[in-house]
Amino acid sequence: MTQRFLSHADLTALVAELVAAKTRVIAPVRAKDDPEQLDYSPIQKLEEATFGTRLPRRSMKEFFLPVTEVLLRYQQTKEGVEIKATPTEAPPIVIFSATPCDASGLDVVDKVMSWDYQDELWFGRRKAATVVSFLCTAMDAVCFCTAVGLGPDSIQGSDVLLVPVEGGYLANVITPKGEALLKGKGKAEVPAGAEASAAAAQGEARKKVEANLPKIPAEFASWLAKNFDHPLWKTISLRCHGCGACASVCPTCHCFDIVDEHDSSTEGARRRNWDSCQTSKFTLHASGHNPRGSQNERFRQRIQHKFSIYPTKFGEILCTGCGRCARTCPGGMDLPTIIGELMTLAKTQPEGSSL
Amino acid sequence: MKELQDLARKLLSEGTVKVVIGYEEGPRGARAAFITDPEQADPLIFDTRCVQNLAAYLNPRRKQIATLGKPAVVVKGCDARSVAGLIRENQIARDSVVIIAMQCGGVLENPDVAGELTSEAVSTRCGGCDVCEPKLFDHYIKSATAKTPPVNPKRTEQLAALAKMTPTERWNFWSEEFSRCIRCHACREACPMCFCVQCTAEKGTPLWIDAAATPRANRAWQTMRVLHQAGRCVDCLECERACPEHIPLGLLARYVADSVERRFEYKAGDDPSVPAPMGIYRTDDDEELIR
Amino acid sequence: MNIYQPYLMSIKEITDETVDTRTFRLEFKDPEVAEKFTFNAGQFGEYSVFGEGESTFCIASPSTRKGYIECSFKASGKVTRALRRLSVGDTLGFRGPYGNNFPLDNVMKGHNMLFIAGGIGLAPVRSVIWTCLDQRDQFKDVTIVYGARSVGDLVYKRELEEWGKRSDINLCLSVDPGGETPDWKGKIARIPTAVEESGVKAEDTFAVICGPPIMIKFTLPVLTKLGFPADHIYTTLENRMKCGLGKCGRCNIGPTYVCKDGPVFTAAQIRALPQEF
Amino acid sequence: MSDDVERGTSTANSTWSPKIVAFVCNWCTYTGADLAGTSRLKMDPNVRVIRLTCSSRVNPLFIIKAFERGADGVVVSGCHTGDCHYSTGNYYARRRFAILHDLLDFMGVEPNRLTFSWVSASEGNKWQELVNETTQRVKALGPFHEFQDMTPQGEFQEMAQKGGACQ
Repeated sequence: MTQRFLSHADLTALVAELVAAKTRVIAPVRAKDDPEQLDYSPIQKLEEATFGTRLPRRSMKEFFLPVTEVLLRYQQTKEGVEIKATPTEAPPIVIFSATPCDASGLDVVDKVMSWDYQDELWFGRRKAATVVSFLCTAMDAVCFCTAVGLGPDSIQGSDVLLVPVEGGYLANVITPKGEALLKGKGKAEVPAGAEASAAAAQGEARKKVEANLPKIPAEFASWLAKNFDHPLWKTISLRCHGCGACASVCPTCHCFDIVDEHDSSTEGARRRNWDSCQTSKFTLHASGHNPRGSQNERFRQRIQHKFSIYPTKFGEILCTGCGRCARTCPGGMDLPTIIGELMTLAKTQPEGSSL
Repeated sequence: MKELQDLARKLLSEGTVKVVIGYEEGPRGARAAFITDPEQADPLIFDTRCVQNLAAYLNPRRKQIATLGKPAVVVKGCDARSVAGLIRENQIARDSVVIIAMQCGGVLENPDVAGELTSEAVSTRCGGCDVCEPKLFDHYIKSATAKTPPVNPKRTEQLAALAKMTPTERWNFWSEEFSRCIRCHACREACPMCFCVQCTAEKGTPLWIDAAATPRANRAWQTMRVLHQAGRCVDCLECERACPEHIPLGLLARYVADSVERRFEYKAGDDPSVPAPMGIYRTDDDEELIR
Repeated sequence: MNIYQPYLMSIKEITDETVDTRTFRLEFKDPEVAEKFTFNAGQFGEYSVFGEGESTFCIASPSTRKGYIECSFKASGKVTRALRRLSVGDTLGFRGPYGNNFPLDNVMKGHNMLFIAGGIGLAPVRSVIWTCLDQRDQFKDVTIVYGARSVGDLVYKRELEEWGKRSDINLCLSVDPGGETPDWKGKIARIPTAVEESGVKAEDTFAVICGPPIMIKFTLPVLTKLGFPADHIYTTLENRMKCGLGKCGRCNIGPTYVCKDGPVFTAAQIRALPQEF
Repeated sequence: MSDDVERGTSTANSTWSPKIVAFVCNWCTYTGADLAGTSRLKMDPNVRVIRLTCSSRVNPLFIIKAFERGADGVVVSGCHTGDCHYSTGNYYARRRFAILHDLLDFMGVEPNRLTFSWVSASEGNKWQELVNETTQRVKALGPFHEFQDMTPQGEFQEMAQKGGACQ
């Protein structure tokens, strides 16, 4: 990992250069319907972007796993059916990630998308994208990235991490893609004291988040698996609507549905759409049987998949602690509080429930 | 809120109800509470942050709550109308729920930010409220401080602005709003009156509304959802509050409710015995539209 | 390569097994794929009718026979009803083969085999039976216990007769009480009883069982009583699947992704799973 | 809101002619339309008739799907109130049409694109009038491209040219 110094002007010039080269540049932009909120949107100039105030409403995953995406188009002809699959090459794109927790979501989901079968639609876009993250200064009481082993300065999933210092940014260049992006930009030697002030800013940001939730112990995953039938699951999600809004704003929720639709009587498309295990139809069998018939089982699946199944299978917690699910939940389900309660319960009942 | 807590303790210890669905202090503002043990009735609160329409938990699709047994539900006057709606459409029996209605002086638009009920902070649904003193209840808890809530003009202004637009401008306004819709159906899941077991939007044969979040499907979805709320929506704005994309669904709901009130002199009210307007007719309904 | 792109296949032959169950014999439109395509008994695929969607069921033909695959389905959902409307020569899509398979070659070879199936559950077992019969000398005794609710519900009737005539197979056919027809010569009993009365020995025998969950629930105790160890009983799990590749997060039971870690499991593995299926 | 603002931008060029879908009730309007046909009344050929059991069988989703699939105008017609074969079907339909009209208008659908009428079995000429008058009105409004732009046309060919198939 090498370091460079980028002044604000260097960054503005970089964006201008990228836009001139027809590379799409995405950054957090104030939303038209509510200027308080931010959305990841294309920008032409750096000034249109806003950094460091808060997290955008939706995570960056939609640039890699779109809300809806055509997998193939079909056309019925006299001889039979012709299909055209969606190409997996993607145009180059540079994404300014508001915080490391968004960028690290990509790296977490990479694990399942490369499990034996390479999801080339996902990886086509990942290869074409360069992710530039900023040190997070927008944490609030709901953030818990340090609890899942990340942090306001974590580099997972980012190609460059910019830490604000006096007069500009200390750019930590992490991957070859980051190097290619910043080649010849700003200055290679870092001004005196910049590193120290960066480290101080990182430490201070980390301390603020650590207060929200202690680090999740490694054995939490196996405790959850052992307590699959614990009575707590019957009462933990009574106020949950089962609406799935949490899964839609989550940087690591990657479940999808594959559905065909018609554009005319002979033509149509097979689409991949966002889906969520919180919806009642997610596991409904054609026979009418539903292994997860009520919201208790569905919310248990959300916790088990994120904090037990995914860590067991892929070695990563399927959560970056960004807190969006808690902020957006209309029913007041607060994931950090719930995980906190479960962790204390795990301490008091290490052996799990005697049902 | 001592009176509410005492009532909850009494109802639970007598065994009249098995669970009291009320509000409690959550990590961020008020949230729903499910009290089953008389000793734990203390967390029950009621203040201007108690925005959520708890009647949504009486929706028969919520199996995990139905298993708890007979509920008592804490409602404001407007929420009580959702309970009346569920009773009116035979989803719950009147005697299967104990209604604890609170006198209400208006609630906040954004419950996460506690504060004084100014005309900017008050919820748009409280303007012109006629049920500060609820009409449908088994127990009524007065409040010394409740007075008629100020009017938040935001929605009336938006409706007026839309009325002045040409059809194409309105089309573009809604296309822009629906472009953010991701079809998570949170608006449906949060609504007390959306109790269909198999929603048309999830029917595959025939595929009326595509499952994808395309402009065509989003528009068909919202059109159908709002039409199905004609004469049933009590304007509690849970759909707008649940939407992770902050789409102003309340405008659609309010416009249709006004249209139903104007054409059929009906407002989704507190009396479950008054039938819903779209399920009845009058031979002298106006025929202004019919050529 | 876009892993969600199916192969195009055309329907060569349609056989009606029962009133609502049909078997397709499919051949790849692209000869190159027909040449390269291989699979193992027990694997499944995603069969798609373009414009309707995809549906998950097993490959019912034996893996020893090349150039075609067969599948059997009951018209119950949107896609299966659309499949029902197709006729010979029509085109449909197939993605696969997915999932693991019955360990015929490495574990079961050289042992006795007991095949138990109920109703359309015979489809996945049939693939294993024929693969086993195509190399019959590699296996000792072969017992097949197959039953259905009524005579009309028995599938692959031609093959049942063929198996019945063979001396190296012990075939026990049965229908549930009340499902028999006047000229029915087979047994009249539910599968658990039929298995008990078939006189099969547990010693040095592997069991393959597929059918409705209720049948499996009552047959497993019978097998245990007969002395079958839990890791000698194999079954396939039917769960809702969509991608078949372990990505869409739909088919997991606890940490096990049925489409990747299954669908073939031993009874021991199933007992270790959280009871959420 | 529902004052019919005449749209200035009428693209009534000569070649384009509107596609109109008519949902008609089987007992009265369909028979009335049949009467107009057998009486050789001159009508524009733009209206495609879909016969349903009653005007109250018209689900708003039928109308939306018609617009999505390329209709520039939709007519819904049934028996006059009081004549309904099912006695009350058109009373319910009347209420439903009123709310549907208001909502579609609020969501930006030009009110003139949606026409409701009662045509009895004996009113062949009223059906003729309805067809011709609706065709002219929709022709004045021009193609309903808002809905049609939402459905990709010829996307399959476009993917073919771009070498979409990547084996």
